[in-house]
Amino acid sequence: MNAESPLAVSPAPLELHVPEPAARPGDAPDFSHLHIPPAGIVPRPATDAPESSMRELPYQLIRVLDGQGKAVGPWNPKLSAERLRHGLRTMLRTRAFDERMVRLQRTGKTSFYIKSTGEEAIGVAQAFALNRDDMCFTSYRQQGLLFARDWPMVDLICQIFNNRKDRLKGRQLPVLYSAREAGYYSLSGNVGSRFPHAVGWAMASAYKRDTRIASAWIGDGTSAEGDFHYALTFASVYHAPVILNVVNNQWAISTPQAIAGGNEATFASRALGFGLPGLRVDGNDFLAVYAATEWAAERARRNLGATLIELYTYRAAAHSTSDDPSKYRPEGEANAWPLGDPVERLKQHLIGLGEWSEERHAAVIAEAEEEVRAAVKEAESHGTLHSGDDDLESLFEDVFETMPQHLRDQLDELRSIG
Amino acid sequence: MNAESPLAVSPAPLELHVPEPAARPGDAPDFSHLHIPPAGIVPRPATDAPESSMRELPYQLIRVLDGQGKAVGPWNPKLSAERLRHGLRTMLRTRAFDERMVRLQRTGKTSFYIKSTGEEAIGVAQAFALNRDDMCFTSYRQQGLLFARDWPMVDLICQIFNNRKDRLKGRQLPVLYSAREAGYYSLSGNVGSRFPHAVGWAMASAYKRDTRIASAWIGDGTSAEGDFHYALTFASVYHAPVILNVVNNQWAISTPQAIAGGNEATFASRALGFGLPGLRVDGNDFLAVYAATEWAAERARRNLGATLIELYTYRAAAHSTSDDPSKYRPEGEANAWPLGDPVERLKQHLIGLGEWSEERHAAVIAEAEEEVRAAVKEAESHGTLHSGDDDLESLFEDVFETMPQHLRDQLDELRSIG
Amino acid sequence: MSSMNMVQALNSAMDVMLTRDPNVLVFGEDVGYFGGVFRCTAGLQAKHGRQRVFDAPIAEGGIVATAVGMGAYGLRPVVEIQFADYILPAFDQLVSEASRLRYRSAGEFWAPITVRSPCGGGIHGGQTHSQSPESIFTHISGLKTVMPSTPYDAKGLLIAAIEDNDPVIFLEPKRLYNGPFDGHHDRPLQPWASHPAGEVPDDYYRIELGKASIVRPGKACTVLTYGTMVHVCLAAVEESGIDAEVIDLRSLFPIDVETITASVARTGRCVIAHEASRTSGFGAELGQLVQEHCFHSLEAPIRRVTGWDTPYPHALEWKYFPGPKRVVHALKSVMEN
Amino acid sequence: MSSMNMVQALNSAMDVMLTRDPNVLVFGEDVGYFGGVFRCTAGLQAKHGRQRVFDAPIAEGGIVATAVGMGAYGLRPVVEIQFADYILPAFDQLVSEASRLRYRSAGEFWAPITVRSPCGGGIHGGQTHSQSPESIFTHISGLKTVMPSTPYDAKGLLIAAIEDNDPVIFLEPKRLYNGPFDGHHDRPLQPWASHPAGEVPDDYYRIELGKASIVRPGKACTVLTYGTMVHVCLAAVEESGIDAEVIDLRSLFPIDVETITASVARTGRCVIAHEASRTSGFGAELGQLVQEHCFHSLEAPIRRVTGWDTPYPHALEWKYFPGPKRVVHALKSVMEN
Ligand SMILES: Cc1ncc(C[n+]2csc(CCOP(=O)(O)OP(=O)(O)O)c2C)c(N)n1
Ligand SMILES: Cc1ncc(C[n+]2csc(CCOP(=O)(O)OP(=O)(O)O)c2C)c(N)n1
Ligand SMILES: [Mg+2]
Ligand SMILES: [Mg+2]
Repeated sequence: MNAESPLAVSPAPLELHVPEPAARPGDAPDFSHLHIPPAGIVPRPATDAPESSMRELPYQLIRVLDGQGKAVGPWNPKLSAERLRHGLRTMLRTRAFDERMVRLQRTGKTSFYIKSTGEEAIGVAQAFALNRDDMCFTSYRQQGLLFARDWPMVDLICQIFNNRKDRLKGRQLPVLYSAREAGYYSLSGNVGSRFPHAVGWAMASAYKRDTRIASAWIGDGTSAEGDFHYALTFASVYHAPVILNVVNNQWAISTPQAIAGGNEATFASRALGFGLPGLRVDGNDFLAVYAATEWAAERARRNLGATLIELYTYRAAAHSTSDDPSKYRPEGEANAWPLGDPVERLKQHLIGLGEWSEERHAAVIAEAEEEVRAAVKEAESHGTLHSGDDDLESLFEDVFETMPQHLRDQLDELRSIG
Repeated sequence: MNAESPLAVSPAPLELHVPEPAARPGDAPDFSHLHIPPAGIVPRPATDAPESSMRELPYQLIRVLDGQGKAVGPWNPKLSAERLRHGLRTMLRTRAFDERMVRLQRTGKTSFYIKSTGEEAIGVAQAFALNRDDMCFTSYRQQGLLFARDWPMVDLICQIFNNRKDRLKGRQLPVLYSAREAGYYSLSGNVGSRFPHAVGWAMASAYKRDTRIASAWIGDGTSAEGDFHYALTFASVYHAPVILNVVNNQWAISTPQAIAGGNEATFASRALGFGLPGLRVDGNDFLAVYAATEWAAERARRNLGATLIELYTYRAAAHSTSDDPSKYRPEGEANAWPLGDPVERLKQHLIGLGEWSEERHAAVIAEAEEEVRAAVKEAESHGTLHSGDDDLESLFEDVFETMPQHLRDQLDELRSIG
Repeated sequence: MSSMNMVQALNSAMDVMLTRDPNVLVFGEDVGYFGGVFRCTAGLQAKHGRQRVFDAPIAEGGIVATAVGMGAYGLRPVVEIQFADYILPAFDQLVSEASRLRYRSAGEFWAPITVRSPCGGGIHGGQTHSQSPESIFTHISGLKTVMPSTPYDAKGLLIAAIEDNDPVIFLEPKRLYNGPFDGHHDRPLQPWASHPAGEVPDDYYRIELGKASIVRPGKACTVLTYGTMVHVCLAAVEESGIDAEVIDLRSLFPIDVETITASVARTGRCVIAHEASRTSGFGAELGQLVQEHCFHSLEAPIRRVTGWDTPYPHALEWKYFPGPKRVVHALKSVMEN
Repeated sequence: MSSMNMVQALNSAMDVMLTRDPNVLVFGEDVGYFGGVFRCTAGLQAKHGRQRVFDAPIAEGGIVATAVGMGAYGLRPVVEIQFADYILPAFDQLVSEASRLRYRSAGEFWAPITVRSPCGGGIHGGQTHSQSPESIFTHISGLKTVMPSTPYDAKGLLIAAIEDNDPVIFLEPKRLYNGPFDGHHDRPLQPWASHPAGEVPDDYYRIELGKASIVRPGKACTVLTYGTMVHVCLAAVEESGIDAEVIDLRSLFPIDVETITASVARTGRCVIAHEASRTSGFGAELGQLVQEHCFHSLEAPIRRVTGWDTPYPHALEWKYFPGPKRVVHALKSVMEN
């Protein structure tokens, strides 16, 4: 057909490209390919700036805290010292909770847990930038949000223990919380499938002329699901008041972000094809995360539509307690992460401001550990995993609003046969 | 939570945005909002240029034929007059075929047909820019490709008639062709679901160190399906040698392209989030379509990966013979389309070159009509719809490679009971 | 009361609910300005406004997903999937989300959504405009599945589905949109106007989900069926001269076990008819259910009359469709034993 | 011959096929460098190279879709879906594409793909790591569905599935990966090393799809089962003291009707056991099939022992799981009649 086309003449054979991360076990951690720009250099457009004026943002990296822990540049949200201390305290509480839960899992008190280590700024700072009644459609790694919203630790531990006081009646794997009162939407084991629910919820809020907005989180790996595409499409078409966050923590279990396309483009740039602003943010910088979220929330609340935020971070812990990252990534990769640790960075900032000290820090950690310990104790008083007390009826409730006859029959079967 | 955030103070209520097209029945057609840049102004990068240097392309419109029908600018593929005439003839054959099939449908000789009127440059010019053994994963509106590859009209009509010579054994709705020898992949009624097959096929070609590439087509409306996202993701990650085309013909049945996000961004810009080049092309400009496809094919064949092409055009006919567009769009919209008609524009170009005339044009139309007439006649000699000859066995064949026992039993049941 | 075909009855149900409940909204592909490819939503956007009845992107998974999110907010979305064949891209959202939300959140969130979709063949639609996927939904705990066979039932059941606080798959046998098709495709179309169930109240009424309807009482055997096949079976019963009881299930889940078992206990014989493919079709569940409950009353094997275990072919549509001949044959065969 | 658990047997099947056939390739989430979350592909990338065994994006629909495209090209992709619960986003690709491609193109294109996925509960995985979706696949014309219950069968069936020119859903009961679990979760784990079917040839062999295996001959009644429940039923039969014949179907589709009906014709009684939910589970089809073929031999109603019609709960996993007690009860009840 294309006799005139130059390449019709014996081209070289094709070859299948399969990307790999820069380092694997046995190698030294290698982040030399990452380009980390200095803090403070990315301009902050007005929230009603036209999308066409913001197309560079997805390729930049919004950073506020510089190497010395100073807050610089137009994205500095200028939070009060009181708010900053509250943020730091909340991250520390989150971290203390995570640490303790993993230890409980090791002792068999629960079957499963997922830590957010290294990503605490995300759940916490984003919760700070939202209103408490904005609905959050999280993945399993934004537990900081619940602590920021002062949700009782005991309640979470009861879910993790699947005990008598578990509001989810033992039905869910640990950490797949639901807390409507905290604006925390029901989680499921399937990744990604709640991401477009946030858009529907936000559309409903707009439909009802409400003022509440929605926010949703998805992992770098999970962005490959169709649900991600649905969410962006519907958010774009109907100008849904929603914040769509991609938490790029470099890994999806053992799979590097390259397998989700991360070597080819930033995840923030997925926004461009939908005419949405795409912000790429240093996810370990509490101030930057807060500022970007506040900006996106303002857009949403002013009925200017959705924003996609890529939170650039690193999953410092194992994927879950079922995972062993030494099998697939080099030792010490978390420590080599060029954007540091969110807790350390905010601490440094506050100390630089003269608003914090090593002593206060140590005291808050001790306090947080004590808080968790007390919560565990209280939760344990309501039972731990497999501690009996089987409420057989609850197995059949809530499948439907009212229990249909065939489920009553099956409950009878279970009761009489076992 | 955000006591410091300005918008916590009584924001105005949200409102749900539902986009509408500029004109509806009763209105005058209105394309005044479209920005149509002049031909020849878009630069043509080298096929191995870095993606980061090509990020303006999705927002431009590659056009070669100017208002006077002259070929201008760096995208001019400089085709020989012979090739251009062949292209024009093939578009005219496609159009003659479409016209005749719709008339046959009206007389009840077939139940269904789909025209490509106004979009003929796409199937035809793109086939010209590909090798004959490149595999094409089309939608139902690129029949021009089959004529460009000299696939026998009789064969297509036998499928449309579901007659004795229908190679698809009457199993498929008319126009859902399959023609492996023509590099034309099996169609299905589901929209979009073959789009990622093209990527898998291209990955296989690369895996086998073959030199063949794949090309896939999807409609503006269908780009909202998850399959579109899968295709872009896998093509991006594995550098698949594939061309991914979005045919933006402004409508999806009665639904304007705005409902697929077309008012928010160009479909070509979907490429950006995957680090792929995105070309936006005047789909009614044979030369521009050829040039863009040739460029993308060269990239794919040089193992440089995939390209997304948005073909900007207008669906001049009804969606299908089951559709009545006067119910949802203004009369005369096709004629008002600012990019004209692909046949007229190539004709004007050839006449300008002194390589064509009104007389030759009329003669080729007459020839094409005669060719179709003869093909219909021959196809009719093999039967038309509902002309009996039921091959009951064929109903049960090809469900599996070999017919399992339960299907033999069901065949017996059908034979004995009816 | 008005004479309505099934399309008009469905339209009326949505109209009534849009009027009564500001939390009801309707969206789907082509349902807005145009009113749907089968015209079921014609006029609703003009009457209720663009925010309440609108077009959706061609993304069935996205349609169901956003509906679930709206449901969680407190709305009652009614979505249309253009053909039941195209529900499948939304299958994960229906199974993993809509049907599981209430259980996993212990009642904190739920998805009171209605998913309407035309199903079944007999309109020369070929493989992908003819399928009847109901059986796979009945396997999913947390979903309800409904299929009406008349305009009267369609409106009453759709209103009940919209008001239901659980997700409902509402399948509309498209071959019945315009008339009560009895399977004789070579005879002239019967309009609904000449059928008593084509008389439909203009206002609100509901038919409880989970109640079957005995559309023809009889003593000799029981025919369990739904959708288009209700009319095919009625015709076949007349042709066979066998005094069969024909039960229109209307709701596959919840299923009206009492009506079914009471009938088979009386007749001792049972034929099950559906248009969907046989293997693991809903007839399998019905057969096993009847067998479990009525084993000692059964005088003959339960017979299934179904579509074949093949895709729905285009040209040989009527060889695939389980028409009256096959039903008559099954009736005779259960009577012989 | 080596002693292998089921994971090793599956690994060996893929290793053998990667070695024999350059058109075989393996991909899926985490299957490359890491070797899969259940380690089924451990070592295969290191041995066969990154182009032949690699990680895929988290997009089950995309995994199956690209596999279909590769199949159309002429490859034999073997893909892993990390948990059977996550097959659903790929359901449309399996139903509308993989299973229909050959038929609609009249044999021009086909999809010789194998979709492996761990299914079933008993590992404390909660609602979305425990489901058994087999029944919905058996309703789809054009798909084959297989579920092994031993390492020996797993390897032979997987090789047959990979060589098959039709799409095969290959479900692996994950609770059996490490040992033949009999349902007594409070007793110590049995390793495969102590089970005869844990002895597995190192080289190529195949077990034809569509052949059931009588794992315990008996005269009093027939037990139809597959996957984990094979071992549960065997244990229950011993406990009950009833001389039941236990049939491991191995392949749900194609189904070995002869072996099933010959057995029930002999025993006159039948229990069906599966872990999936009851309503419209594969037990429905099995029950109706037996009833159609063996009506006159049946001396008691066919009983189903299944998971409940609820999601798979986390804490009450063992109240959901259809353990030996329930099987014994069903055996006794069919013997009473
Ligand atoms: C639909 C679905 N597919 C696959 C899985 C298995 N799975 C659980 S978590 C996970 C990785 C997710 O990675 P990412 O999205 O990057 O989030 P992260 O864990 O890094 O926060 C996978 C594959 C799942 N739970 N659901
Ligand atoms: C999965 C699926 N959903 C819906 C449909 C119904 N349908 C057929 S064509 C069409 C419109 C497609 O529009 P577009 O993608 O713009 O292509 P065009 O017809 O304009 O070429 C729709 C909604 C379908 N065939 N398949
Ligand atoms: Mg990740
Ligand atoms: Mg279109």
